[in-house]
Amino acid sequence: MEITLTHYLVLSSVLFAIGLIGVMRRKNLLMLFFATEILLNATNIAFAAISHYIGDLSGQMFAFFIIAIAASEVAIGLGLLIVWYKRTGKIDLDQMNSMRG
Amino acid sequence: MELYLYIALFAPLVGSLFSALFGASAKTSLTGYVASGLLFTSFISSVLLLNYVLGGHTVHVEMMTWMATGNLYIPFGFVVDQVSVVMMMVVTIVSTVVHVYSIGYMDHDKGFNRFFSWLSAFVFSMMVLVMSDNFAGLFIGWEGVGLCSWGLIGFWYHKESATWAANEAFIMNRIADLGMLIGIFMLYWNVGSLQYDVVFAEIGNLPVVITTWIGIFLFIGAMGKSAQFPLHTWLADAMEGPTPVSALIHAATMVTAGVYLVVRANPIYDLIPNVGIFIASLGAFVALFAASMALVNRDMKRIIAYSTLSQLGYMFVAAGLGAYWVALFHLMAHAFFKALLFLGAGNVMHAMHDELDPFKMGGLRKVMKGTFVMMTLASVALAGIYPFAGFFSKDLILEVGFVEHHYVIYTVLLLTAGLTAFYSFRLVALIFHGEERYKLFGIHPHEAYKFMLVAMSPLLVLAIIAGSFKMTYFQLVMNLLPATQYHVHNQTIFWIMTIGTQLFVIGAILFAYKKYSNWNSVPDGTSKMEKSFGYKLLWNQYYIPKFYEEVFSRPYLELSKVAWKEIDLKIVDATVDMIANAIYKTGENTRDIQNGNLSTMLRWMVFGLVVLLALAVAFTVGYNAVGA
Amino acid sequence: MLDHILSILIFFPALAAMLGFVVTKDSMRAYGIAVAFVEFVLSLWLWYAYDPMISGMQFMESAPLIKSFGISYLLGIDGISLFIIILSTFFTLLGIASLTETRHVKNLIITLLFLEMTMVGVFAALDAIVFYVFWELSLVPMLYIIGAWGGALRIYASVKFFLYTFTGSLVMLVGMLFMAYFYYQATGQWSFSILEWYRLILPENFQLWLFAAFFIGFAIKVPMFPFHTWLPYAHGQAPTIGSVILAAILLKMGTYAFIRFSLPLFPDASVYFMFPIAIIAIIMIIYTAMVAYAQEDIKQVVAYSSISHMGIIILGTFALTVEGVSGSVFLMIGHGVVSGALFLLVGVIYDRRHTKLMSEFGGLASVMPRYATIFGIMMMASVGLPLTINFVGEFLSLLGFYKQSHMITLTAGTAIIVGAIYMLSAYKKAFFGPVTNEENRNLKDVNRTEMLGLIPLVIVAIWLGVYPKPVLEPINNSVESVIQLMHDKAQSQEAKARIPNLSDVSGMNSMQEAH
Amino acid sequence: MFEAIAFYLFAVLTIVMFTITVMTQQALYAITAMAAGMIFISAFFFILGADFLGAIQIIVYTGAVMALYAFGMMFFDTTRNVVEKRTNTQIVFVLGVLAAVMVVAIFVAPIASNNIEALYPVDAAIGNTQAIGIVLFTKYLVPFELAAVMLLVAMIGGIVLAGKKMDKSLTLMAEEDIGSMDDSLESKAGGH
Repeated sequence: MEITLTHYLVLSSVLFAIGLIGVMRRKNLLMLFFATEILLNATNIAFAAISHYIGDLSGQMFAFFIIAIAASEVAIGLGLLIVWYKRTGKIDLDQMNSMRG
Repeated sequence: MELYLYIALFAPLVGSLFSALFGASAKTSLTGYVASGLLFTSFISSVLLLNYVLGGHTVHVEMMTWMATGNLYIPFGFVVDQVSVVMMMVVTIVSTVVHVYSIGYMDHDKGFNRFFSWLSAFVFSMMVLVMSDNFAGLFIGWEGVGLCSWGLIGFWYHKESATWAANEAFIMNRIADLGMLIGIFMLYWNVGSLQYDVVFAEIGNLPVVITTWIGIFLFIGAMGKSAQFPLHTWLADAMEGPTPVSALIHAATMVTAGVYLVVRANPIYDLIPNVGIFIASLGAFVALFAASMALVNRDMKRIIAYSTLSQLGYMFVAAGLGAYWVALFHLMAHAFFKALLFLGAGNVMHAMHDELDPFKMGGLRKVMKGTFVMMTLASVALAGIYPFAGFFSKDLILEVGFVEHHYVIYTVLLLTAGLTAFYSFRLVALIFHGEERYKLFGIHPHEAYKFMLVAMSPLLVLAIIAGSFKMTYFQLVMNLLPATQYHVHNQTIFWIMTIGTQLFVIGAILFAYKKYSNWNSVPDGTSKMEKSFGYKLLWNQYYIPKFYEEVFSRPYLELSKVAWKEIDLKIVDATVDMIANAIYKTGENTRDIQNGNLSTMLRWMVFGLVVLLALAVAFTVGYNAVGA
Repeated sequence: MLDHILSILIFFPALAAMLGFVVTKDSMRAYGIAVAFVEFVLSLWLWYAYDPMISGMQFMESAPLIKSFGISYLLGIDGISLFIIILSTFFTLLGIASLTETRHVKNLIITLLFLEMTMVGVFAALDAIVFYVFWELSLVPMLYIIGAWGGALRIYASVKFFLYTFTGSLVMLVGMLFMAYFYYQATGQWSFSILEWYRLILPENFQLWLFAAFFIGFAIKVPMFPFHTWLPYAHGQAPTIGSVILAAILLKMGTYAFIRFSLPLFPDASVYFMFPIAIIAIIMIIYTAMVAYAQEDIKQVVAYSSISHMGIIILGTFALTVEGVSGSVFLMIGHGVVSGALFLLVGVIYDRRHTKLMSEFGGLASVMPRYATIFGIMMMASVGLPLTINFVGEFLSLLGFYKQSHMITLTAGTAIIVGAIYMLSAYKKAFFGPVTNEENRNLKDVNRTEMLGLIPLVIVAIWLGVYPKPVLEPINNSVESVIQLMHDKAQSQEAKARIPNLSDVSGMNSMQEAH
Repeated sequence: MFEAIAFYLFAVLTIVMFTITVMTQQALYAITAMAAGMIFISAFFFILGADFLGAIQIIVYTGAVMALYAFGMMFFDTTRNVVEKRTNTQIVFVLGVLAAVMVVAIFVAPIASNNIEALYPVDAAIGNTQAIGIVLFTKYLVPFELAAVMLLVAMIGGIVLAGKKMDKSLTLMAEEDIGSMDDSLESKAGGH
């Protein structure tokens, strides 16, 4: 049987769901970053798949830029995380409520 | 002549305001004299007006406009014509006597000045009621009289029962006044004005159903003021007030205002005979009803009050059957001897240190000679024995009943005449004859002041000779009221009837004398008679006051408490607060969206995302469906 | 001077209030009385210069505010608004003169003067937006008076009062904007002046909606039955002076606005809603009278009694006959005088005993005879005894409504009975009977300042009861022009029949029952 | 035929790996599972013919990002298993699935109605990398430069934030301390 675009889309949505679950479940900030990575990759797959099936390179270009963004995001994210760790000694999500409403 | 009209009208008001100035301060007998003097001047001017009116002309004056909006024009207008001059005479004579009497009666009372201001104010509102030339002016007097009776019944305001009785009287009168008000509204919207002359000219060409309704509503007003059947309980309780008040208000003037209204509005009632029949039958019923209650009562003033109620019934019978001049004549005669009876009772009450139960007195004729003579003659007049006034006015009503072929009413009235004779002489016998039972209670009575007896003497004279005025009175009133002569045609029946009633009444008197003149024991509710159902029924006034209490006043109070506690606080107020709280609560719950907890915020974010996506999908699908 | 008298009447107290901040604390009372007195004299001069024969607006003033939307500073008075203005200046003078409040008297007087400005402003404004501005402004000083000088629950009471009336007036504002928009659609140019709105004939269903919008705003202010729950709290917690002004003047804004806005602008809707509103009025009359009967606190009795009287006023207004409407306007003034006096009287006993529970009093008549007589006179006036001011109003209102329907007038007529019941029982509990409570034994009778406040009111209550002509005539002329305007504007047949046509005076004897 | 097998194999593997990263209590398991997951995603790219993309994925993602994370993990004491307060997990699942379904529905819709035409047609003739090169440096030149700048900024930010003074955080110290810190630096010659 032939792999159609919907297979890829279903796959990417499943991965997206897993990433989302991860984001929402995690209290530890680092684990949360992992989950965001998963989210980004899920979209990448979808982009790549669509660009492949409709024969248009812009999909892949987009994926490139996403990877670039992801990389820089991780760099900054971890840096902030370290600063936060220095201050509080813990990286648990619930401590971060100084911006309370 | 206008000057005398204004003097007659405003003299009592001046007297009232003068004594009101001293209202708070201690007793100054000056107020008594000034008030009585002014009343006397009002009486003199009424006499002058009387012979002016006897000369065949009337006085009609319009002082100033009262209310004038749209097509409504109500002036302060006063008219002195035949009917009102008779009423003025009655009012001024009785009130002058009562004023002079109460100088003596109230001399130990702290509120002496206040009493006179209320009493004169009462006479003023009665004069306004009687002399006004339109229904609105009548209504002013109507309510003014109600106010003064409230003030006077509740005069000794430290007594709980007095204030309760005052409020009951005022509220019950108010219920009747509502009926009258509606009657006045109907009159205005159908006739366009409230002036007597315009109304009585115009009333003819109104549809009968409207005239009937007007007649009924006006009669409801009369019923309340003259304490007819459903609204009669306040009269008995009104005896809480000082005795001169009962004499003036609850014997001679206020209670007769209802009769005056029916007599004054005779053109209306002529057009609606069936309402007349209803009034007559109600009057007959009340006559019998009140007389029965008086038989067993053990309070001197209440017995006299019931006898007034019964005589009012007589008057309404006459008025109902169209014999307006007979009703007015009985009103006049009755006012004299009933006021005399009350004042006599006042003397006895004073002598007995405010003791009211006749069974606790006895043998007072030796000590209170004057009062004994007066009360006996007044009772004789009340019973309607030949030479006295009662015979000419009361028996005339019996004749009217007979001539108009209302034999049921005639027999009822005849029976009531007997009962009246019985209970009035039961009272006289118990108080003045028999064994001095008051000695058991260590009371040593003394006769009233000399000038009080002198003050009462004019009433005594009038009670005796009032009958003789009948012819001159008839000529006077003939040109205003329908002057139908009531004569039983064949002489034999006439003589049988009159002699029969006389014998019946005398028999009742002798029976009462025999039964009560040598009474020696003070019944304490143990005797067989007092346990009988009939006695208990009459004693509790047919359980009507209790019925009113249970059916009207207590449920009204409970309903008001429910209205306040439940409806106002719990329902109406709660809904308002509930709306406010609802807004407050939503604010409260949504507050934790910003509570800084990142994971909840993430969840809300994803929730928002999902909702938006759902909307996007829904619209696109919807859009396509619509588009397709 | 004369053609700007209304602006002077409005802004003089406000400026004086501003100046008041400078005045020292102890001479503030004299300053307040002087300002209020000058204001009262000005309003009397206004009455003197007013020509009762003309039924239209007098002393008109106009100055464009926002020209593009036709909002202009338009003032003018006629018979209906003249006497309520005089009443408000009269009561501010009386209020300040007989002020027994001791806490922050300076701020209180300034707030009162500011309140006076808003009151006079509401009744003199003829431009919808100016009217709305003063309508809202009058809430602010009242909020302070109740909130600052009030009793225990004052914050709750003042906030409830403010928010409740405020939401109502917002709905009213929406109504006004719509009305202006319809005017724009009809005539092509914007205008908020009520007089121009009078000439606009709206289709029936628009009228219904706009009437409903205005109705909610006014009903809360009156207060009508379902919206009345703020009044007992406001009166319960307000200081004496606050209750007096609230009862005497502020409640009249609602009913005045009915006559100024709802009736002439939407005649068909008024006829359409006449019976439902009459039913509400009856509920107001009888239900609040019963609630008043069940009260223990004398001030609540008077508060609920004023709702009951407002019921009669509403009934008179929606009688849509000249007698009815002029009766209701007269009753507004009557009720203002009587309920103002009653609240002053309650204040007198509150200053002595610091409690308002009737169970605490008893036998006051023997202890304070003068107080008892004045209270008695005012009670009788409140019950509507003839020759007092309330009777004229109640008589005419009920008479007016009788033409529309017999049954409703009969049930509404029970007002005089239930009114007598709760008033007399309150009077009996407080004044009659032996002196039970020891503290009542040596209470001082009414002193000079309190007398200063009460005697003028007693005189007015009896004078206007005996000779109401000087007040009733101007009211009558203005009301006739309003009713005539309504008759001409009415489109539906039923409205034509209900609203009497005054032009054919001959129509008197053809006045068969319309109903 | 092979393509299908490959697809399903890798799909299952990626899903398992990523569920482990999300569900595990152990940080180490999480990071290793994720690295493996990244590799399998690059496999997809190769299946789809985006070879250059696959390569980039391996180098950048699995290489750099994972390295950074590893480095970060060393820093935080993640040896203990991460105990987390579980709160109403089922909401999380429901929301996740719902979001996924929505996203898919959005993606599928345009393609199902196939009204999208290719902007830059990919013809098999030129190699994937070459084609990407052409497109990257013609149409997407500006975004390319921007991405470069961004990466530079990210790098500098990372350095500043996680600078040498691990114990002293630059952002917290007042201005003058920072000044004095430099001379103390020379004195102590080498923090830790």
